[in-house]
Amino acid sequence: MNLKVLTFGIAREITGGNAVQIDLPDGASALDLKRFFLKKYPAFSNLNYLQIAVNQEFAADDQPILSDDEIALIPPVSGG
Amino acid sequence: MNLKVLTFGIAREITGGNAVQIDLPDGASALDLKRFFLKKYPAFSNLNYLQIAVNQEFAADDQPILSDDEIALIPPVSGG
Amino acid sequence: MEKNIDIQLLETPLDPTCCETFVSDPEAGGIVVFVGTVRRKTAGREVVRLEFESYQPMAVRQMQIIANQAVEKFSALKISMHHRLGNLEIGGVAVVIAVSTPHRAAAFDACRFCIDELKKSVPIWKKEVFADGEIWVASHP
Amino acid sequence: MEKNIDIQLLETPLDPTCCETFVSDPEAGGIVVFVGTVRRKTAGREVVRLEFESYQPMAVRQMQIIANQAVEKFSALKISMHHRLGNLEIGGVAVVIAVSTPHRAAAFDACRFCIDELKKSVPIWKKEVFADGEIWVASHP
Repeated sequence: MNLKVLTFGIAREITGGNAVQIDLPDGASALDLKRFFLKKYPAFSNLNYLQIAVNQEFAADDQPILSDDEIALIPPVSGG
Repeated sequence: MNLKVLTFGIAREITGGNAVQIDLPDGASALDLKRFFLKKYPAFSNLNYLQIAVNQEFAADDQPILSDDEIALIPPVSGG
Repeated sequence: MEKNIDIQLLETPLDPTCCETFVSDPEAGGIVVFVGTVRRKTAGREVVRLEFESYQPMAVRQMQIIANQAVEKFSALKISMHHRLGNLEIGGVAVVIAVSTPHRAAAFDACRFCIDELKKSVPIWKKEVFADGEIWVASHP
Repeated sequence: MEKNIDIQLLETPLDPTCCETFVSDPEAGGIVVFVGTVRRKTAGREVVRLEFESYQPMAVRQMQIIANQAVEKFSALKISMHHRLGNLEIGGVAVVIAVSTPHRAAAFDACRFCIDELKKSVPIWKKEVFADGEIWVASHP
């Protein structure tokens, strides 16, 4: 399935845009998505963490990704 | 010695004025002063506490009172 | 009074913004402000108004001592403590305490220390007036 | 959004008074306000400015979740959380959190809970810009 993944902060700078189009096998999980990014952009491995948000909520590793989900990469947050 | 004792809050209401003139033996302590008021105005015994301030500071029981000190009765405080 | 400490007893309405502005500082990472307001009810009784009085020079001295302790204990940068005197209606502001510190945790601790100590040792007295009576708060067991 | 909760992400300067006014309540005995400001230095380096960005709809949702938890855990009456976005100079206000509760201890606890949780789980990112470089705060070990 083809997915649009929103990126913010340092994740935006690492991927070079506000969003990335990627291809993942159907039935992929949040962890699969994270691994895809860690492999494609090794700079992500240097971060304190990388989380996946699905439909504006933090996703557990085993959460399945559906093609019409709103997906975002959440690098370490630093509000306040 | 003759002393003017400032009173506030419920102490003012118990003594019936912003200040009371009293006579204490020379060499009296803060505790003597407190005992004088507890005896003269039994209503003070019902309070949570009664403290004596000498020259705008809380006085220990054994602090001697001098005739030109600024003396005040401090009933339980309740600011804030 | 130290330049980084602002203590006031006021007969007029308190303005939290004054306290916040006083404690602003380029080294501050956090400001915590406590605003004490007059609640409609205490122990189930409807409050009509509060009346505050103080032993003014001693109250200012005690507040100053507390602020100095907070600077010492919590490395506070600036502290502003304003307390209202006179009559206050429901919702009125009785006290404002603002503290700035380089890091936020200390600002919470210092502000809480100041209001807790103020309530323990500053010669200010509050009378609660109800429709059917009045009490000097905290005076009796 | 619940009537007693006010969450805003703003591109314009924050006004702590707005948050205080929102949380005022006749049942409130205490209001605690946290104001997070931009410090001149972090780890000894001079900050030129901060740049904030967020994943807005999720940030609002997360702030809402935190506020709901604070209402639940600390019986908070009203909560207002405003976070700034865009560029901020030294002394600028990055975040304001105001909480009202019937008694003061809970207001301190609830306000501290909100800012601590905001820093942990709200998708907002801060870049510190120095004269000689920039970093995304907290991104790397």
